Amino acid sequence: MLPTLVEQLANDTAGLSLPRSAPEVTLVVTIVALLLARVPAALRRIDPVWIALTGALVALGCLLGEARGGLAAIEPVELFTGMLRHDALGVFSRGLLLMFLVMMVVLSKLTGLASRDDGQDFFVLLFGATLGMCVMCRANHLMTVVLGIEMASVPSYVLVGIVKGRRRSGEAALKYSVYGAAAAGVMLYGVSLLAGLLGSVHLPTLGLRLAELQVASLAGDPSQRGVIMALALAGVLVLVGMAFKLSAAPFHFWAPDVFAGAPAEVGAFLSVASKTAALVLLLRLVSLVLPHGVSVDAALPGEGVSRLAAMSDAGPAAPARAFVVGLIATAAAVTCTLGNLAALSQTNAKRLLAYSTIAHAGYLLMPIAAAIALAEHDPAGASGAAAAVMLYAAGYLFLNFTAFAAVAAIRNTRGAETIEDYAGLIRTAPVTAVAFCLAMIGLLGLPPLVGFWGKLAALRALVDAGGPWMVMLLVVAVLNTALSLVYYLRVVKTICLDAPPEDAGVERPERPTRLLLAVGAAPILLLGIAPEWLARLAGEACQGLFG
Amino acid sequence: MTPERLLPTLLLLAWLAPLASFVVSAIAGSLLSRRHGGQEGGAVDGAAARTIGHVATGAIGVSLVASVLALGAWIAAHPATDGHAPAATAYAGEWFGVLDVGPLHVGAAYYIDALTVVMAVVVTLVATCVHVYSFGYLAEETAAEGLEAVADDEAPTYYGNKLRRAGRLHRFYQHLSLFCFAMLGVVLAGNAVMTFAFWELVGASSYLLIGFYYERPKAAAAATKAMLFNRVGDVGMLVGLMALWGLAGTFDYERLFAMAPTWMASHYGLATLVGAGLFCGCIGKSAQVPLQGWLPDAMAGPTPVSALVHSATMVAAGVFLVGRIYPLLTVEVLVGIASVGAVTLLVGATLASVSHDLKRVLAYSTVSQLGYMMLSLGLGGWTAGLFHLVTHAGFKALLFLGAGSVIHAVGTNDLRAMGGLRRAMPATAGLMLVGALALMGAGVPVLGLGLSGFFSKDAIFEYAVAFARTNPSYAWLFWAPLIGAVLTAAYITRLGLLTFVGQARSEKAEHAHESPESMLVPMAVVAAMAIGAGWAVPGSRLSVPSLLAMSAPEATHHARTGSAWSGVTLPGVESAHEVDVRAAAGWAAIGATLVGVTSALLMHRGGRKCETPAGAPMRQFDEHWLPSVSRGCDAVARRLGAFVSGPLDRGAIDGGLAGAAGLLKSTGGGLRRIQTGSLRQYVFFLALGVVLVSAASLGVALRWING
Amino acid sequence: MILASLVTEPVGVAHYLIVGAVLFIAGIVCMATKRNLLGVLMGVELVLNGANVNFIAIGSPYLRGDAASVGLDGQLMALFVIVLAAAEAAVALAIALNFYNTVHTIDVDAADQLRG
Amino acid sequence: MNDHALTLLVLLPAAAACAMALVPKSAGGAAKKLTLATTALVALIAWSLAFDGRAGGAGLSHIVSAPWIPSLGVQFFLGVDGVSLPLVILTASLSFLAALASLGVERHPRGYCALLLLLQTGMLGVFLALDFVVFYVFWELILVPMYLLIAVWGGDGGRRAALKYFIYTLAGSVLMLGAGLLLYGQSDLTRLAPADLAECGVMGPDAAKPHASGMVLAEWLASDDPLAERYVDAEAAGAPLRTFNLSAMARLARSTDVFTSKSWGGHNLAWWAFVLLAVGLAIKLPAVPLHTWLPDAHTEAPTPVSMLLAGVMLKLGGYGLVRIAWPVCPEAARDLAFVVAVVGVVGLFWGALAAMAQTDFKRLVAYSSVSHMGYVLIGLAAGTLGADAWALGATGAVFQMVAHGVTSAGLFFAVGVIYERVHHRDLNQLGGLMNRMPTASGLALVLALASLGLPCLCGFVGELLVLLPAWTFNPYLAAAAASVTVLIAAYTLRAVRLAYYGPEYRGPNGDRLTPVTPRELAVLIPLAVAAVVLGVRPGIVTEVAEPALVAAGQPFAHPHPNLPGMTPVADAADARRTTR
Repeated sequence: MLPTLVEQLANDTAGLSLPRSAPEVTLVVTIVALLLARVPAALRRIDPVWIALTGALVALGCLLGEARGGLAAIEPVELFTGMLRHDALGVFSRGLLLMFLVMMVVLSKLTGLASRDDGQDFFVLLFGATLGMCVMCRANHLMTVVLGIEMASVPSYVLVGIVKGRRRSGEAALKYSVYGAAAAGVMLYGVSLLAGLLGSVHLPTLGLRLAELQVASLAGDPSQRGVIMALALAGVLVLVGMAFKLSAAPFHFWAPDVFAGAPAEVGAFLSVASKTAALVLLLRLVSLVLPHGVSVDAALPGEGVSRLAAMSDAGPAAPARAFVVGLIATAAAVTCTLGNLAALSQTNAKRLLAYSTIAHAGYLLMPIAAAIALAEHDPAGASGAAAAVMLYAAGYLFLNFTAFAAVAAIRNTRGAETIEDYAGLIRTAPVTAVAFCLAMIGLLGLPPLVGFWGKLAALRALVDAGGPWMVMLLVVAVLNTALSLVYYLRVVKTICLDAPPEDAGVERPERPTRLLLAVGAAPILLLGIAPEWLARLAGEACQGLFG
Repeated sequence: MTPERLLPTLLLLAWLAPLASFVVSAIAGSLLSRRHGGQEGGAVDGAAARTIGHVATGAIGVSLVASVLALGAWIAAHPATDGHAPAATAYAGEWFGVLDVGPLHVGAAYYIDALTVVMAVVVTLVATCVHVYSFGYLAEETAAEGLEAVADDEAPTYYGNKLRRAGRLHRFYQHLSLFCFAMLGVVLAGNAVMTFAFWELVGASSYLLIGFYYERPKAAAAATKAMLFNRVGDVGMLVGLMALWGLAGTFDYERLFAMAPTWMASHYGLATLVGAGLFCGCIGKSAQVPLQGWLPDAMAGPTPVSALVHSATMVAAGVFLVGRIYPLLTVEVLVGIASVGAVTLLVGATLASVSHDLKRVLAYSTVSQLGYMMLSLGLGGWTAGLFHLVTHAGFKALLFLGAGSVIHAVGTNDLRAMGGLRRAMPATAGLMLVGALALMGAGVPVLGLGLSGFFSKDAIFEYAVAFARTNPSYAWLFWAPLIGAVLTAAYITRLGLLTFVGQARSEKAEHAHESPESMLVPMAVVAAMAIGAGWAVPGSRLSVPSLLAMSAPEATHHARTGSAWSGVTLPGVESAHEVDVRAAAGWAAIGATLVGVTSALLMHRGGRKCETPAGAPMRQFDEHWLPSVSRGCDAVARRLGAFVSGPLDRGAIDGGLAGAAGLLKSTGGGLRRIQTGSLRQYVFFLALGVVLVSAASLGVALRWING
Repeated sequence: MILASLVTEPVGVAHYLIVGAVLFIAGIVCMATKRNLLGVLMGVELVLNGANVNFIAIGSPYLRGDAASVGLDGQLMALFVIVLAAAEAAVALAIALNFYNTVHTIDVDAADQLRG
Repeated sequence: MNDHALTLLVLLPAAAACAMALVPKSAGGAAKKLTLATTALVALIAWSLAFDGRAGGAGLSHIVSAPWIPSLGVQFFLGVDGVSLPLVILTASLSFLAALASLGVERHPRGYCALLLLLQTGMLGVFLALDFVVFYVFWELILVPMYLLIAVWGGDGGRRAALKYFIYTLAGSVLMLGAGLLLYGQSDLTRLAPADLAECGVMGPDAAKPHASGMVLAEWLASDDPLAERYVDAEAAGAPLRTFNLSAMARLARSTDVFTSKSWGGHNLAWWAFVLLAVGLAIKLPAVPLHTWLPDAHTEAPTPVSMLLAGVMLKLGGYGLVRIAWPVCPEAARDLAFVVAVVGVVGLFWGALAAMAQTDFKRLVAYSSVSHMGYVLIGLAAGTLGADAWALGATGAVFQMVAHGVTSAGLFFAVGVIYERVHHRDLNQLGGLMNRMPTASGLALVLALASLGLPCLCGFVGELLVLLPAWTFNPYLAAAAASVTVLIAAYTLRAVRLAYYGPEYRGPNGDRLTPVTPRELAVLIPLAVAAVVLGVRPGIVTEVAEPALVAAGQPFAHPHPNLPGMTPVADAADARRTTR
């Protein structure tokens, strides 16, 4: 029986799973190559950035190969006997991650973070974290969920402290590692409870078990009551892990200190890559674990179920769904408001961007809450809400990358990171200043830039979902946009209007850095004017997510 | 050409000629103004300015001819009967549409009846005389060239030197043409909106004319004051218009007069409001009691302006409008008009008899005479009131032109610096005497001989007597004009004495010289009008009153009683023309005049004593108390504005929002303090967060299970 | 009342879960209270081991019968968690060492420069 | 097919703004000339719209309908009708005059011109957009350029004023976004009749032409339009098909109860959307409690920017009310009409009184703008009474916006002429300018009298049209509104007396009172002529705007149930019918 099992596993791995994981394999190969490159003396002269760059580009190429026939044509299939799930969303999110990896490699080389001698360590960690995030994007099994998160987090702890000798980076790494370990521990415990209660570790089956469980509990027998209580606790604990990765409200304490301590490039990586991966993972958990379709009584008769009653109809997971929506909606509102309020009085640029990241985590959670609310009886709407998340995340990638890259560039030229030090930047370093201003105004969400379309899609999802939670979120989002204007505009004002310090000669970053900043900033404007292809791509990615 | 087509075309020509001259002079003025030494002083050389003047005079001449032809055509179409002919037909129509929105249709329309034609002739005649007269009066405007042409001693300069400025005769004629166009617009207007439009345009052009010497602060202030007083009146008129629209849904006079009896019956209150509102406009424009403060100050403008605008035409527009909208006015409104008129004529007359400024006396005399016209219209004497308007235009213009030539000669307005000018200026003195006599209403009652003032004042007194007879409780409306007549005679005699009789009281007065030919001829023409306006054309019964009677509204033909509230009955035409009433009115009028003259002679003892008894307190009331009221209103508005823009805008609104922003910033700061940086606290918060969230979830699960 | 029955009944899943819970809570409290950096890391280990106990308990066929049990997956998860804990401990200790080299103390409260 | 006049109109300035980057840094003059050429071309296109017969009137014309972001349901849908045509022409002309007026700008001319062109794109876009998101995008496009123009090129307090402007306007637009999304959330294209669908441009440009070739719904559904596919499966699934299309929303509000069926917190959704829209747009109008940004923005803004800010940008708020708030939430407009009217009257008094107390000439004209915009609110509020009241009130409001655009731009330029020479605007130190600069002062006097509301000039017509229905709406408010004209006259004439009359100029640097340059005349004369022409021949605007407004105002056609007001006397009423 064993040989057939081994032979079956070999076919599955070789024939089905590996071809669809080409990018991950490439990343592994690159990591190994990077590690081995230092051993023979002859190879020591090669700058590790070229190895890293080729590895990243090849990985991106493999991925684009996967998405040859367009995202809609990808059939969802479970890889590695149910460990990973290969579908359009997986391809799209990994595409974003790998593209971001390429940009990170180039950025860290140009800003000198990854110099010739210790660049190797930096890239290994970078690729390791990205590998972990790719796994998170396609997790379909509780074990891959946990593994993915850990593989993404642990290298990040070290990345935060990559700059040797500075007490602040050491302290940041320490805080991040301890807080991350604690959060991972809590999540792990939650996962164990969840698996125990529902008797499975495979996400789809978890969903079915949960649906059956709901049916029995509706009969109201007391024995199941304890199970329901434990289930609620387990669900919450799992969501704690997610909240940590997303830096959502109660679990955001690590973010400001880590971003302030870590170098700006790592800040970019944390705020964009790990957030995108966490969002995709949350979407997967939500779409698989909280099933739909299997409803006890047939769809409610009557033309167009009134939206306001969506929350209370008797779908199988309705009570769980209602609870999760409420939880995520509150977390979103608190995160968003807290992030914006705290950012008002910031002076350090990185810390300001940290709170801005927390605020945008709040905005990103809102359409997820809408998606869950919609999943019950409007799967297409729910997919639309998920598409909104992905569109917002894609736009956010360019915005934050440009912002952090600019902070890094200015750190290298003016050696300072407080906002006052950016005075009159537009006269001494015009390209950097314009890129930074575009990022700031894009993060604020003004229309001609990509930030607006993400926010519009998110608010549209809220309005589609309807219901008291959603209208509350709409009001919170609208007010927070107005609130966030103050600190984004203060940065733009300092850069454009204040007079540059006397001694500041023309300290422009060198040409390649300026080119990178331009490449980072251009999509903000171009996607702002013609966001259609990105929006369609995001739509196709989330097409079948909610069935 | 039938009258229906001839009259409108003629009057259209008369109306547009001044507009053409205004446009030409406006463009020519700016093009011809050359730069002198890099400074753009707007100096037009004398010859060009005079040509512009001639163009303007020509234009108004064309209007005069056209108006006279129109009058002739009207008379041909309506042979004069015995004065009580049924109301002649009025030609109404529209030249071109202007505004057409929803139910509202406003166009440049005309409503031509006898009143319109007579007014057109009067306006254009007086305007022509003033145009000619101004050449002489404003001669020094074109005396020299360049920016230093004219010296203006009344404009205070920083270093006290005499202000020198470029001559601007062309601008004077430009504004004068605009005024004539606007005035004819009011006279010809066929719907209420057009009346209102040209009503304000007349106000604006009087603003420009009063402010001709804008370097003088007094003139600038007077111009602004005049416009604001008119605007206050126009607000009432606007409310009247809005109520009219709410009530009738149309502004066309012809249709309004047809519908008036119906909605007067059904909506009496609203109809009264309409009438009262429109009369407010007349109060503002014709300087009736509450709003008369602006007219004396308007004397700051050049004297020809005072002669034309502030005596004969513009101020008479109020009376004309009351005459035009007479059918719309309820009895209560008419009584109101009469009482306002009565009070005004008393106030005007008393203030006129104390002032030391020559033009100010004439200004208050105008206020008083306008009071008479309003009183007459209010009492139902439609023809009498408007007849007095015509005659007043004549002799008041004459008096003003005379005053102009006196000031031109003596150089000051102050009566105390004049005296004994009859020797130096015999012609002016003679003409002024004619004007004074006409104003007094001198004439023999029984024989029907007398100057124009006598006939029109006599007609007014007939209605006063008839009204007093039918409404004994309103008898004061008879005594007021009587006392007014005494005062009128008194102040005009005082004026004559102080100016022309007695010894010259200043050296300038000694060697004053007679005005040039160009000023005396127009005065003569106007004097002829002042004398002959009252008489009928020999051989036929055609006279101004008979002409006006043709289009007197039927409401005036027979007695009319108002609502129970006032219980007033207005006398009809026949009751005013009974023999005994006419006799009583005649003797009363001439008696009052004689008493007035003798008292003035006694008081001023042949021109030696300028001061009138109890004059100082009255002057104090006039020159200080009344202006302080309007200055007070302005100050209150400015202080209220300062309160609004200061404490309210900056304090309340901005302060409030800044407070809110500060609150947000402080909460933000608070959140920063939570971020203490200690690792153990973070993990503690993590644990706390886990506990809180799970407790919440258990609670929800429990409630759901039991729920 | 639940505890009483626990003592008397034969050892079942609940008992293991309780042990797991105790370990978990002990770990969290240890992390929150310990001022010594290594103490904090030990707390992390406790939390992870708590989860391990759970995984083993839910995976054994004897405790809960074949249908409900997670089967071998439980033990698989436990194995991976052990590996994972080891990796995390290594990295955390390396970071702690690095922190010690710059600050010469492993008192957690020394790491409070980043705040606000 | 799409008639691309409008796309050209909107995108030409933006293209020129981008081209500004190519202009070398030293060639400031070239930048200004390029701006002048572009604005001239745009003005030409705008005026050509007026002269070809199709534009104006009830139906939409020159439709541009292209799927911009179908996956978000956003359609790049531009069109012009009677309401927007006068405002588009006003914007294009004023932008050209502003470009002419900014030939004197010295600091960073390239940046200045680029921002000015972006401003024009934003303004034109707002007036032409018929899709809510496109409307919102162009609305927000104005924010940053305006902020930088006031902050960088403005006076010394420019930064604070610009920030205040940015916060006020963004808060307003954010409320508007909320309202738009609430309406979007309830809209449902499937419930519109095919004829309505064609008319509101959902089926593409050809169908929307007034006498379209009878394009049948089926024919559109068969076409490859992505919206058509989503229409088919929405209808099949019975689910609502959401839309941002403004004219579709207006028709939905008129024919179905989509917006009013759901109620929330005691009022139906249309009511909430109306409140949000009204507050958001009232900030821009500006209505009184939310107006304090205007005086500061104006005192700091450079002259050409002030001209555009007062001449056009205040009209965005008013246009938004007429295009979105009133047609889409008619019942709410009717319920809140009294509140709107009261705000209007309070605004009238507030602005006028504040202007009475100002010593800074420009701040005085700014407060006068606050006052004049009160008439727009009164007109719209009174318009909800009935068909006749709407025709008068709405046309009056639109005309007042155009007229105020002309007079306020002119007055601001006149103040700019003085400021450029003597570099101060304190009325107490001005005086005697009539002698030193007679032509400029004369034109300024004409514009001042026009803004005063003198008949035969453009200010009066708007007032008259607004006040007539206001009387039947509420006599006391109407009387109050009429009485403000005295205050308006008072402060305007006071300013004229202090600035232009008086013996001589005694203020600082009096020697620099050079004669008016031809360039300045080229700005003042057209505005003065426009003031006179609009006053004498108001039909130019009313004949174009009225049919479109009557079409948009159909929900107000039936008489007002609970506001009897002063219905005219029966026989007079039918007499009135005969007068037309």
